[in-house]
Amino acid sequence: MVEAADSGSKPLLSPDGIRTDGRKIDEMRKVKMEVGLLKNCSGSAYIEQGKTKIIVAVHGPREAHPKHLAQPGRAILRTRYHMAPFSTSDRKSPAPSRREIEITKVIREALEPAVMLDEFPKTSIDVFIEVLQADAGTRSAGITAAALALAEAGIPMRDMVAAVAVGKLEGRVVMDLNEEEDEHGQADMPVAMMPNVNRITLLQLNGRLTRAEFEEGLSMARRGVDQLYEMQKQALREKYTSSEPAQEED
Amino acid sequence: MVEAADSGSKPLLSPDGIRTDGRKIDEMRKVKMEVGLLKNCSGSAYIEQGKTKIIVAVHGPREAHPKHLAQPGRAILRTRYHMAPFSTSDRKSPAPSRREIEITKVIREALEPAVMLDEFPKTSIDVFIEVLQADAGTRSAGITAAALALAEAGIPMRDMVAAVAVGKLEGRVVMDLNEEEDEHGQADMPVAMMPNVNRITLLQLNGRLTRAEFEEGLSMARRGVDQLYEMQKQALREKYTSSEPAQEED
Amino acid sequence: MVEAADSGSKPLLSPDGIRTDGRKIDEMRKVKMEVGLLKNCSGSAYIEQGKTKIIVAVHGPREAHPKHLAQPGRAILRTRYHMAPFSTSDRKSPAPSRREIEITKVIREALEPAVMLDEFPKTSIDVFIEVLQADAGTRSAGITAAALALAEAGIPMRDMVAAVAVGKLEGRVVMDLNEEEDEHGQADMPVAMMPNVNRITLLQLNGRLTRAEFEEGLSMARRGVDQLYEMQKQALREKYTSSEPAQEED
Amino acid sequence: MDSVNSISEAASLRLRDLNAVLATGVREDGRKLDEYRNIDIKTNLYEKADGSAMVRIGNTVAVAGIKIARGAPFPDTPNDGVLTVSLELLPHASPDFEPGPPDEGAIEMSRVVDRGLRESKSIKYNELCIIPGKSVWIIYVDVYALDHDGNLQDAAGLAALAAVLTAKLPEVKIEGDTVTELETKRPIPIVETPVPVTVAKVGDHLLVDPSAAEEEVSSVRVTMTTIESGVVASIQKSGSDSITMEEALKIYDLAFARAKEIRGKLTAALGVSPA
Amino acid sequence: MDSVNSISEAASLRLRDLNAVLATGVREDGRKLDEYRNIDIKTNLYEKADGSAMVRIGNTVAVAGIKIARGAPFPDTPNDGVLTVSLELLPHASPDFEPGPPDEGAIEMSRVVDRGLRESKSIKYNELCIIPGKSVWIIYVDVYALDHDGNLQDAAGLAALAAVLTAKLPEVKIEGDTVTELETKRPIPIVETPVPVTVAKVGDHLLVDPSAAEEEVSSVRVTMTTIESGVVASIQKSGSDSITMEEALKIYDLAFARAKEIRGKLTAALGVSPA
Amino acid sequence: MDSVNSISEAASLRLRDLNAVLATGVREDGRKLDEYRNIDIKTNLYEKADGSAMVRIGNTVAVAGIKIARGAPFPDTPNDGVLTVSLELLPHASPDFEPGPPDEGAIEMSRVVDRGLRESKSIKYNELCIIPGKSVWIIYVDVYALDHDGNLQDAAGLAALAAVLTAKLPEVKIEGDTVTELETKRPIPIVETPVPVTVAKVGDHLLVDPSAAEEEVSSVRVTMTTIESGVVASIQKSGSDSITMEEALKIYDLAFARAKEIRGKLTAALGVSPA
Repeated sequence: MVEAADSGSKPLLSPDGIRTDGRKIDEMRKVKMEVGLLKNCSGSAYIEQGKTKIIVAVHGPREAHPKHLAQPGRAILRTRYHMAPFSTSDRKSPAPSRREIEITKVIREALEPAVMLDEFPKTSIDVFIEVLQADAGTRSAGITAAALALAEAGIPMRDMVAAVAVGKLEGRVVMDLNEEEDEHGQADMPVAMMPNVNRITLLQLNGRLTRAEFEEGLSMARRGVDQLYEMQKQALREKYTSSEPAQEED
Repeated sequence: MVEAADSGSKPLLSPDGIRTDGRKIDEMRKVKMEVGLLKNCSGSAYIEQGKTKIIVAVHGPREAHPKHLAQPGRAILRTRYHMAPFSTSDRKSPAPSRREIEITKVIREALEPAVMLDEFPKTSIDVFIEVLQADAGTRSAGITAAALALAEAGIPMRDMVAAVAVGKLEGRVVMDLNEEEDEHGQADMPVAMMPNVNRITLLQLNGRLTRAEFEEGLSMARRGVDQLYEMQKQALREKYTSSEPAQEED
Repeated sequence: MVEAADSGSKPLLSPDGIRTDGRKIDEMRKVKMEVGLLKNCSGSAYIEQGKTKIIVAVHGPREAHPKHLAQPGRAILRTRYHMAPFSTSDRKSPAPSRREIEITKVIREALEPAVMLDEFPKTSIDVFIEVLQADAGTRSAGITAAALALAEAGIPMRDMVAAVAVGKLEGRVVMDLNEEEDEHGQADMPVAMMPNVNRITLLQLNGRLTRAEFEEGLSMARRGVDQLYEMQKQALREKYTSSEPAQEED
Repeated sequence: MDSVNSISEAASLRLRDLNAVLATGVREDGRKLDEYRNIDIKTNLYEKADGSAMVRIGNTVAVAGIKIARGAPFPDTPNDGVLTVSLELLPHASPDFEPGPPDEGAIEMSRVVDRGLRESKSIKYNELCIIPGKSVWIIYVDVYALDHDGNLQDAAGLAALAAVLTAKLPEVKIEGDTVTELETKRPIPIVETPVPVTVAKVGDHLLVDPSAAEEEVSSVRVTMTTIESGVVASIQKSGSDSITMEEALKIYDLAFARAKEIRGKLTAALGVSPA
Repeated sequence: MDSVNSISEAASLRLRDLNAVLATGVREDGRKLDEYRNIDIKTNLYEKADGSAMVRIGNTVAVAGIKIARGAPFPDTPNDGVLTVSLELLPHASPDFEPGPPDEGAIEMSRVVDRGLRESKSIKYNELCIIPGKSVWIIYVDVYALDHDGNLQDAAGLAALAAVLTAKLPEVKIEGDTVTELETKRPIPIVETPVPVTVAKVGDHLLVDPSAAEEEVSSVRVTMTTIESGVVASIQKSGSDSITMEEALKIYDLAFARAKEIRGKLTAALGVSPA
Repeated sequence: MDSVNSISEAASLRLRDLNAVLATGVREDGRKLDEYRNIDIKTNLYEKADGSAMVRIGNTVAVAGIKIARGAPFPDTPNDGVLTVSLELLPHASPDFEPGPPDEGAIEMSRVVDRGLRESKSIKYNELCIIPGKSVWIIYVDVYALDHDGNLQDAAGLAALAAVLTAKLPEVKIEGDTVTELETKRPIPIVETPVPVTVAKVGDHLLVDPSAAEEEVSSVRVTMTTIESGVVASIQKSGSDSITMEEALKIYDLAFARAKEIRGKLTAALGVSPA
């Protein structure tokens, strides 16, 4: 918050393209993924992306509740994106904010194209995304982890889903904003994609991009999604080759 | 609001019976009514009474929702009286106030005697009254417009309903208070009537009236209702003789 | 509230074991019980314990509402503990506080062991406890009165239930705290018991007790429950021998 | 025919029978059509409240408790104290009442109690000012319907009135912006006694102070609050039916006459009357 | 095959038919695929609001009202005014809308309107500061969806924009910490015109400004808000389907072209353009 | 016979079987009746929190995060800091948990955690005072139940305790009424270690640290929080059954013995003990 007052005086990108946390323009933050750490749900995943820390659980397919929500020909997908009161600089009220309600919706719509809902008529598949620490990119990291948790729950999917936010700093398009960059940068564009079928399932933008920057941002997001997809596959492999329960924290 | 402090020093009625907006004691404000301006409902009406501006829509008869509200032998009439946040001097919170909840009830009970609910068993007839600008007399203008919208929706009625508030200024009974008169006057009595069967369907009073003033107020309201009823008939005629869509605003 | 600041300087117990309101260590406050004063419910009771004043009504057994709450093999017991806005030193908001929600639960669980719920399948037995004046010991007095109201409603019970809070003042275990003692004392332990089967149905503690004090507190509560049980029986006798309606207030 | 809108078929059969009985001039409980039930009033029931009253009308009971606190005035009335009335239909009062936030009917009832006290202007709000624009007395009136055998509206209104008439607020010492509450107390400044009386219409008959059984088959009730001089200060028509202008005037006459009697009982019971 | 996730079987039959029709390049209402409906804009409808506008797109109508008040800035932007957008889908607008607190869809819609105005940085928030860190102008924009025949998102966004463009706030005199509002007024400082355009995907086709019938069978909509220079300031993909990168870019091109036309109409209708 | 009140018929059959097994002194998971599961404690997980801890008891997991802020004290304790405990049963933890505001059970659980920390008076609230009557430290403890295999109450209580024991608050410089937070930090002043232990009754048996399967057939649980000296600072009986006075005392003995062991593990894991 201290940076807010004098953000103008501190460039977010050095002349030779180095960001305040030492990353290069197209470099993602350090990412850690783990699958299956929770025992009383159908599937779970934990992700750290920089200082952003998120835990996701999936319950279902199970009887839809309340019953009138059940659809005859397919499962319904329910999501919840929520931030812990201790996840932010100032304590966040536990009541869902309008922002959390919107993100809950766009995350659901980012996952729905991939989940084969017609295989489980009348049921509900519930995805709960809890942000334990927020340092920008929580919706995209939440989607990446949610797809992992769905996979562990054995829900059939057309494709994986992974997501990353690209942004603009000092006129340059960059990969995976951290919180300082998100607050003082010029644009923030989260993008979720299905990596194999090459389709966008979430697309939002806050900020100012020219057409060329928009196009460059989409391409950079595509590269980020590819990197995350490789990590997702690796995390699932580790889960199924290890007999030891995973450790979610060091 | 500025007037509040020195209201004592400014008479609301001149010695020769002229009010601050130039009207005579038994003179109604300028009224404008239009029917059928909204396209995605069963019926609609717009009313301006002085600076009070209200839009009403009717949906139904339609399946009652939630179902347990349905009555075997008749329709239920649902109403909602609500004020837009920008309708008042200070922004109004959009959450329904206790005042709006009470007015919703008395408006419903002002319309119910006229609507032939037993013709549509198990259904719901929904009347939505939105105050876009409030300058006193909103509940009475809302009733007048609601009856028009019900008529356009083709709901059979025993009689029309029209309403006006009478009041007391400087000891005299007067017709159709405006906001300044309502705030600083001595009494405010909204009255709704069915003009042909000559019966009162809404009656409230805030303020101080003697028995004689009460009786005079009822008679004056009766005259106001007659005027409004003529305008209601004219507005419906215009709707059905015109093939052009009505314009709700100049 | 004035006492709070200098509570250290004012002993709650004199060297010869006399409390600030003149009571001895094991002396209960004055208790008054009356049964059957409300006419439009299945059973009712009123209790005064010191300045604590509570009125309880029971409705049922009756159809459980909403229906999905009904249990095939037994009645459900619903309770509500609530404090009147005027019952406390500062006005209490009428919305149920977290404290009231917790007390509602522990009171229900204090009554459930005694009520023969399996005699009334699919029904609901509803116990409403309203604190009209709060001066400590409201949950225990509420339980004592609730058991009376259940008895008047003709609900079969395995045993009566009565409750009292014991506490600790200046290192001594004492009977039935009043508000000043509750606020500035060292411990508060409400206990509900079924007097004939000698079993504890509510047990809570706030404060600091050694094992010996805990044991002594339980024994003192047992003696308090015995006294209250005698008064309960007397109140029920009065109800059924008197043809006059009881007076709930002098 | 208008009157069947909001009442059930069973009730409408009962209404036909009742209408015939009422034509004889006597009600099911033996009262005449314009007769009020017995009223019992007790005050000062709760030491922690700044005022309290319990009113019993037959088997209908309401309780009111008052808490007084200092607070800021409304910006448009900087010299006036504030009155706040809330009402809860306690689940004790009837198998039909559920606990929870007040429904439409309870909100209407509390607002009618509120307007009865407020619109009469019988309370001198300017005498509740402590420091103009900054600090005034706020009077919270919380009313509980405790036992429901009809006409809770009047029971609630009378309980609120009796509680206000017997409540006490502290005298204060003001030094600059510092307000100190003294030990001495004074009554709430109220100069008239606004008494609510409810009249129900059952069939063609106007019934004063309806019982629960009468309310069940009635489709209109009118509550009028009048003061000593005959001035009517608040009216509320409630229910899904209509009345004629003649009925409105007849209700006024009934309400004023009954209020006069009730005012006498109130003064006798409380040993106080407005200043 | 992805596109049937969230639409019913009936709708999916309708979608098959419609897809064939759209292949001819003409929509059910006669429009071309990239054609916007007629737009009608009125402003200054409500004297008590500090700004207001009604926008009609075909038979879709939205109204926006603005109230301006002084208040404290957010701690992290002590020199900036505050913009607050709320949106209600009035039950008037459609048989499918129920009164009550906004649901997920209405919240998303209002946040997209909000970001369209905010993220473009077209409003000079620092010129809404009165006393740094203490007092700023708060601009409440309340939007009502009044009649729903599709594309409420754009109608709401344009109504909000037109209301902001024509709203007035008082000049002030500042002496120490005392702020006096003067009689003279000035416009909200806005230097660009961020115009939202929504494109729906129906089958394989991109349809500009979808009607209600088209929305029913569409499973993705994208709203892009662009300014004069071609900069896109806000994007929202909504709906349970996916798009390709090529479609994203094509939507940008459609949105920018249509926004240019709409901006012309807006300037003509309002007689104002950003400072 | 009392014990069947609130458990289903299936559960009551399971209870009969389990009762026989427990008579042998061994539980389904191999533990002795008075044996606690393995406990794992991690702290300082979240840099943005002022303190945090994760506690695992078998497959039960709870997380606690602490935020510390300056605020006003309660009027009746002007010299004391404030502790605020909230608890959410995350839907992650069990298929039976729904998101939304806490229900009765979650509220009870959070209040038991709160009283365990508060009523022991182990935290020196007066050392959390900054300016008497004006400014004190407010300690928000937010607890999440993350994985539910029984005895969430103890997991939540231990996570809250471990978070408090390792949390840090800033030193301050006070000049007049101006408070400046310094870079240096100090621990929350806590002088004892109040440890909660829950004992469930299943049939005639008292089981320490019940698993989810055991809780399902148990109709009473008692949580006792004890400190080093053996003083019990908080008790909560939960569930629709009764206990004898002898059982109450036996539960105290079990709780004190297990708390002593847990206190050792806590000190070892955290490398801290109360000042």
